Amino acid sequence: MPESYESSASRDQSVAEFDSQGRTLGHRLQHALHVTPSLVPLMVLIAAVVVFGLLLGQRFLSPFALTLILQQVQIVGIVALAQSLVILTAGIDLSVGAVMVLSSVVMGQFTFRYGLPPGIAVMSGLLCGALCGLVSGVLVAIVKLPPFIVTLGMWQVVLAGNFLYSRNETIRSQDIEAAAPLLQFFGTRVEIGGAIFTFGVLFMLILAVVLAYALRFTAWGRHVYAVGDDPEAAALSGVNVRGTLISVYVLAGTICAFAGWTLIGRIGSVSPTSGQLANIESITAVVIGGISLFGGRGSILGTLFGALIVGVFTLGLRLAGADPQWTNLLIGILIIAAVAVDQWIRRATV
Amino acid sequence: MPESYESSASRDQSVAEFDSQGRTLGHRLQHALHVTPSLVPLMVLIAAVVVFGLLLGQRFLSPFALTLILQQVQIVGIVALAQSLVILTAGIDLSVGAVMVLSSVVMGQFTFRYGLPPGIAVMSGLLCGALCGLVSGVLVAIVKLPPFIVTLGMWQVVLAGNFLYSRNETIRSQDIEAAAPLLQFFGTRVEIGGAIFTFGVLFMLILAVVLAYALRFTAWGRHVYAVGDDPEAAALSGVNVRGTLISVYVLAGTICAFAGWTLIGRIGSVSPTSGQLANIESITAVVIGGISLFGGRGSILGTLFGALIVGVFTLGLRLAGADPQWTNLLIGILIIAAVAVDQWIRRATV
Amino acid sequence: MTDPILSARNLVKRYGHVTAIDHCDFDLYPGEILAVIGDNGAGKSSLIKAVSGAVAPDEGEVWLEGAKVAFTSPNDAREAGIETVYQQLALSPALSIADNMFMGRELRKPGILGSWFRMLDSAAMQKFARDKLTELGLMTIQNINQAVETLSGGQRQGVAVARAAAFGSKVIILDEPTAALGVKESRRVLELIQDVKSRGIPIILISHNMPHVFELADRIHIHRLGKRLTVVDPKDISMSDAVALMTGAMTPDDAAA
Amino acid sequence: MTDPILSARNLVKRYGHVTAIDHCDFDLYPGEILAVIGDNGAGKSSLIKAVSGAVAPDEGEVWLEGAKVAFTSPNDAREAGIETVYQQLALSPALSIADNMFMGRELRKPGILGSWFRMLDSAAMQKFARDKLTELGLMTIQNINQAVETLSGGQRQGVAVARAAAFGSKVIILDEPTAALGVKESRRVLELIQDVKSRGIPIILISHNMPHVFELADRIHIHRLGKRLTVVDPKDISMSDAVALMTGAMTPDDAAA
Amino acid sequence: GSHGDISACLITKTDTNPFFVKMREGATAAAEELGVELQAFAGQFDGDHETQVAAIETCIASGAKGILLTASDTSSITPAVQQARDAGLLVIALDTPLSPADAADATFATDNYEAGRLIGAWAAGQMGDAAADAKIGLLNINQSQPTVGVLRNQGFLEGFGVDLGDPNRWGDEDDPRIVGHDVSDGAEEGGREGMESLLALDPMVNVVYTINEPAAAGAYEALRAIGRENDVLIVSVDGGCPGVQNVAEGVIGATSQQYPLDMARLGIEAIVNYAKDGSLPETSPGLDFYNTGVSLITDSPVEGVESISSEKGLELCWG
Ligand SMILES: Nc1ncnc2c1ncn2[C@@H]1O[C@H](COP(=O)(O)OP(=O)(O)OP(=O)(O)O)[C@@H](O)[C@H]1O
Ligand SMILES: Nc1ncnc2c1ncn2[C@@H]1O[C@H](COP(=O)(O)OP(=O)(O)OP(=O)(O)O)[C@@H](O)[C@H]1O
Ligand SMILES: O[C@@H]1[C@@H](O)[C@H](O)OC[C@H]1O
Ligand SMILES: [Mg+2]
Ligand SMILES: [Mg+2]
Repeated sequence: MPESYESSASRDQSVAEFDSQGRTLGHRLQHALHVTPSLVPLMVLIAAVVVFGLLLGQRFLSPFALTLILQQVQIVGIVALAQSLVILTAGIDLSVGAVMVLSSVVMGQFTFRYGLPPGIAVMSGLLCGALCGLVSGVLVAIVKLPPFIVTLGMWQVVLAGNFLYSRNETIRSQDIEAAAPLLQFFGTRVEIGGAIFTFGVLFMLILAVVLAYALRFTAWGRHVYAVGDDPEAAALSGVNVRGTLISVYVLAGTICAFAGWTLIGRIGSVSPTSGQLANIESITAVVIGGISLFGGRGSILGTLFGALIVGVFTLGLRLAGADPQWTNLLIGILIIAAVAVDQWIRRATV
Repeated sequence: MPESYESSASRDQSVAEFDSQGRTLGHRLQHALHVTPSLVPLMVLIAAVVVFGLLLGQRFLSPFALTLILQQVQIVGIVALAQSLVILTAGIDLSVGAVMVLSSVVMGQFTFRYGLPPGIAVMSGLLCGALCGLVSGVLVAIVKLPPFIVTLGMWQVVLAGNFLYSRNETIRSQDIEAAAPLLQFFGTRVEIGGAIFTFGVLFMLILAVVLAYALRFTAWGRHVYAVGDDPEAAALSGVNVRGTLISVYVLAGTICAFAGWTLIGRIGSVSPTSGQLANIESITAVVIGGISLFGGRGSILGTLFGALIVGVFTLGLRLAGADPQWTNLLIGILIIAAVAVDQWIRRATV
Repeated sequence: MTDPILSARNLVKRYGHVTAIDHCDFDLYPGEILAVIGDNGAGKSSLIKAVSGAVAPDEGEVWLEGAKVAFTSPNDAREAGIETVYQQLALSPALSIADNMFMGRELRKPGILGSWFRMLDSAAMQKFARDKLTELGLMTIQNINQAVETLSGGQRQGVAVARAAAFGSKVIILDEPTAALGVKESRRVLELIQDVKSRGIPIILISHNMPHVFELADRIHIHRLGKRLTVVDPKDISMSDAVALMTGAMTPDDAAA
Repeated sequence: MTDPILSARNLVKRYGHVTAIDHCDFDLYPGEILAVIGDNGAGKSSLIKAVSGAVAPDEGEVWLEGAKVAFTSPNDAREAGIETVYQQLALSPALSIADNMFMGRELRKPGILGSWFRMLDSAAMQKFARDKLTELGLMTIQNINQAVETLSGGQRQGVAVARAAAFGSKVIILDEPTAALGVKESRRVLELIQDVKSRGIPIILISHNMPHVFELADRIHIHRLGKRLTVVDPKDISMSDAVALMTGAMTPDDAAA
Repeated sequence: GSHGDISACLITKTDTNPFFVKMREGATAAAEELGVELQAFAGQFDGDHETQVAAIETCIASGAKGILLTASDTSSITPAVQQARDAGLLVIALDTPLSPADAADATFATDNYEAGRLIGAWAAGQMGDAAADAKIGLLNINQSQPTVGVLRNQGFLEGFGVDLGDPNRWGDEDDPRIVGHDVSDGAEEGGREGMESLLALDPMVNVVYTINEPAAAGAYEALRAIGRENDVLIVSVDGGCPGVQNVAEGVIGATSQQYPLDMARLGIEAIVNYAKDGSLPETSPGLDFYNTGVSLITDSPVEGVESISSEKGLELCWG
């Protein structure tokens, strides 16, 4: 035994531990938030609703106004869910808005230009979204290009494709209503005790829950986190990194296509100029919702809260009579503050 | 000596080497490009000029058309130089366009609203740009927030501030010409052998050379690369990382303010609605120019070529009668192709 | 001698200009501890990556239990019973110990919850993980749902080794499992290796620590410039000569002479 | 005994809940090689980071040559003559060897080129770098303008150690300089350490390799749970006892007894 | 008198275009005078339809009595407008008619086709015989061809005497005098770049139609850069004070003046009347909207085209 001195290391089997310093309230809060990251946006959301409620009273707290926020948030909310998936893998998708619009244009044009049955047209639109996602996914996962660039390029390409293909023509709401009401499916309203929900809003809520489930309780979800956390480690420990990445981009593309379908329901018509702000608004929702841009950390429910926070601020400030530019200014500050809080929570070592 | 066996390791002092495989032409090209990364965009630029020259003949190759490209590119070019600095530190600046416009508005309003001498107003505008940069820099370097978020927030805040402060008022070119021609300084034209240059174009070219010098031949430049490459390593090996980062953001802000001044020279008037696409266009130029979004790699001259490539394509396709959407589509593809080539070059191990 | 359980012939792997594996052969026999030693950059890690599916070799063949295999991912190799602890640990820092142990082979709930809703059986995975860590007497980890990033370097190494020991049914590969470890932590890993061997599972151990290698190995594969230079028996050769061989100060002919 | 050249009293550093340095004392005497040993996570790296300005301690004082110092960055410490090779090397991969050696203390051209245009004197820096590498007999690096990322692990370690040896005028600190190195490469670094010592410069060496520690050290600082447990003379203590002390299997009183 | 409990909304395409800035000022002034509480909304960019839909919903939620709307997407907005009307709000389209126009309760607008026709006819008259081989460049808003843009462009071409092709699209004309169509985003920057492209197509362009005065100012800079600012005729639409000033200084040859302040004031008054007694505003005789009027402003009048001087225009202008 050339290394006999080492054996003395085995004598003591107890686990060495540092003194743990007395925990302050701040520390305990930090810990709670660290463990449940979507708590912060949820708290901000509740606080915002309470403050605007006190400020504006019935005008803001009416079922109509509150469900209005949901309706105004639905498109960005759905797109932001897609964005969250991509960001969880440490990517970013700048093409979400373009994919959404192109998909809605495909649904419209396939119905009206080629006279296909609306069902087929909708399927084609969803397929179109999935295909766009596939292209991005392959470029990211197989060719290994940075997602920022891939989707920057895709954004330009898809948007230009959208304008060229649609010839910039809007399909009028009245025509859709008459010939293909299926396209406006997500605009269908249901009243539940004074509150008005659209199918689009319900879709957003259900989608958020389904994705939260899939991310938390299925192997695929664990793999998404692992890939975002450290792709090389994930690959070596047996995750199919390429497959996971591609599945995420395809799913995100498909969700964007659903957002496109919802968009028709919301604005009535098919308009190729819509959705120009969807990129930035979806990223804003994700960031305010507390998902890390570096991937692998955060909860998709946070995104939903993030989108709602923006919605509450926008409506609340408008009802309070603020200039829209003040809303933008505030949202800008909110973005920075959200991440500053996030960093503070991250610093908790346990 | 408990480790006598180790001494046998010292017997042989020769350097072990693997067989080097015969180098193919592809390998040698890859190596050349690896060593001089701005060669790729330069080659693409020359190829684009040649192709459009053959296609369009005199219409494209005239001194008018060629210098027109420089003039159309100057604003984006200057902003992209600022963007390059930030990206070299592994950051990104989404607020460049907003900072540029706010600075130009400050120059205009300080002259016309408060009646300050134009010189002072210009200084104030430059200071405004530097200050915006300082805020971003401090948030990135000291509070340690991700640059993407900081500048996303700053973008919103600065743009909203711009609209609020300017009250959306445009200051007319003729009024500026009469009362404060200094604001239009960069619009001044010089003829050099048939070709027409503006001071703005010359400024862009000189700035590119000065920055290339500073990055390559001064300690500051080496530190910028080191910080972008690996900030922790840089800090431990004695670089003042915070100072370097802040200096980069302040300098970038100042350059954006210069771009704002140049903007007045170009469009004659001071208009708070300008520059909305400067973000994305500057990032596009940087990426096509071959600077890595991960920081620490690339040459700032590449950015200049990147901006010129976009300019050549835009004017060339326009003259060839293509729908402008085809230009966008092509630029999207170009972005992805540029990075794919970049990755291929990176793979060269020496 | 019996047939090798895992072997490779004529493997080649190039990275750009560098030939990391240069027509290399390799053999592991049932039940043995095979040490692989060599200079930094000799290509040891590349070799085991090629054998375990983490990289695809440019040329050459790999055989497992007499059958030719062509793994295209670490998962293929793991399904065939080869578990590897890579030099850079391959754990996902933000995920829990249990998540990490089952990464890529998660257990699903029985019934339609599992088959239809694809729901993970967290309870079962946590129990298994805790059992394995205890069974291996490895260490007292307080919370199996702790994120790996909150563990010390030694504890992380322990989780990685435990994962390999728990699932490796045919071959376990350890690439410098003690490099960053303290004396005590290293000792634990060495004990674990002997424990695994006593269960009859062959082990490949890459290490720069000659005393450890000579203490544990049944045979030593000396790797140099991307190739297997020779294989020696630690009982027949001195540490000095082994080092001289791997650094090129001596050739196998000298050693044989 | 003379006065310590570098010492610390009552240092404390906390990371969130973890107390990495817990009221720790530390002394380095002129001309000696002081080894610091301890378990993984004992706080050795944190200690030398606090002493070399890489992190600011929460409490406590550091003294250099009898004067109190408060470094706020590694550069401060370097200007005071303390050079450190950190555990995670601190080289910029994309930059050249010469760039890396002079990072943070670049030389400028003489005359207005340097003072006005702040132009670097690349030729002088390259010559100096090459001289230092040669003088230290370290290795045959072919091209001083090669990017560090194209070097092998051992070569990188060499560059980092050479940088420290070249510029460290008062104290040189090495944090596990041989952890990832092969036998040959480790040997070279040990030789270099003795070379530096022979120039009269004191060295702090952190290592898990007991034989190396006992071979080189004049005194051994045993670190445990964030504190200096005791300081021993390698000639008075066995490796086993040193290990027992650092792992807590033995207390300094036992050892003294 | 005060109508303290009446609130109204103004929704414009953007809040950055000077035209809408003035429209908002006019509405604010009228609202203050009549004691109406005004909320102003705007899209983030020209064509931002979704923000306008959200704005209409917000107005309903806030209990407003009426909405003044400058729609970005004139047909898509109609379901949202219907929702507002169903909720009992008066919806008045300002500046831009909805399609169909009767989707709104009323429209107060410039006759944009007429505005275009006036500057076209003026330009042709100004050039005289040279109009037969004019080189025409057209600077529109953007590629999506919103109705205002099409109406003005086609009006201009008709006034100038060019065969229109499909009057609902620009760009399909085959008159050889047309050098090209480009876009300006209705702003200085785009105006300059678009003009430069037109000049690259043919440096001898001598008539330039612009969608609005900021675009005209940008085009002028491009011409000035190559020293041709004095031999090109620029015509435009808007009649904002900076634009009229430009007419006085010869930068723009002629512009069709609109009256956004009137539109806004009339709109607010209509909402007050509606709130008081439910009365709806009338339309101009022979039109399906209330024409707020348009006047051609130029300092070199052309026979057969009615115009007022820039001096007069400055009294009526809105910037
Ligand atoms: N992904 C890669 N890309 C490029 N070169 C690589 C890559 N992986 C390994 N190499 C190169 O291949 C050679 C062999 O590396 P490898 O990691 O297999 O050596 P090793 O024997 O494991 O060394 P060590 O003892 O330092 O771990 C080295 O020159 C290394 O730089
Ligand atoms: N930046 C940091 N953030 C949080 N915790 C840290 C940080 N750096 C060190 N620690 C913690 O402080 C403790 C001491 O770490 P340190 O790196 O000083 O140990 P060490 O003795 O050098 O160990 P090793 O031998 O493994 O290098 C560990 O528990 C470690 O996790
Ligand atoms: O009529 C408006 C026009 O004057 C403005 O300049 O741009 C938008 C138009 O709707
Ligand atoms: Mg290795
Ligand atoms: Mg350490």
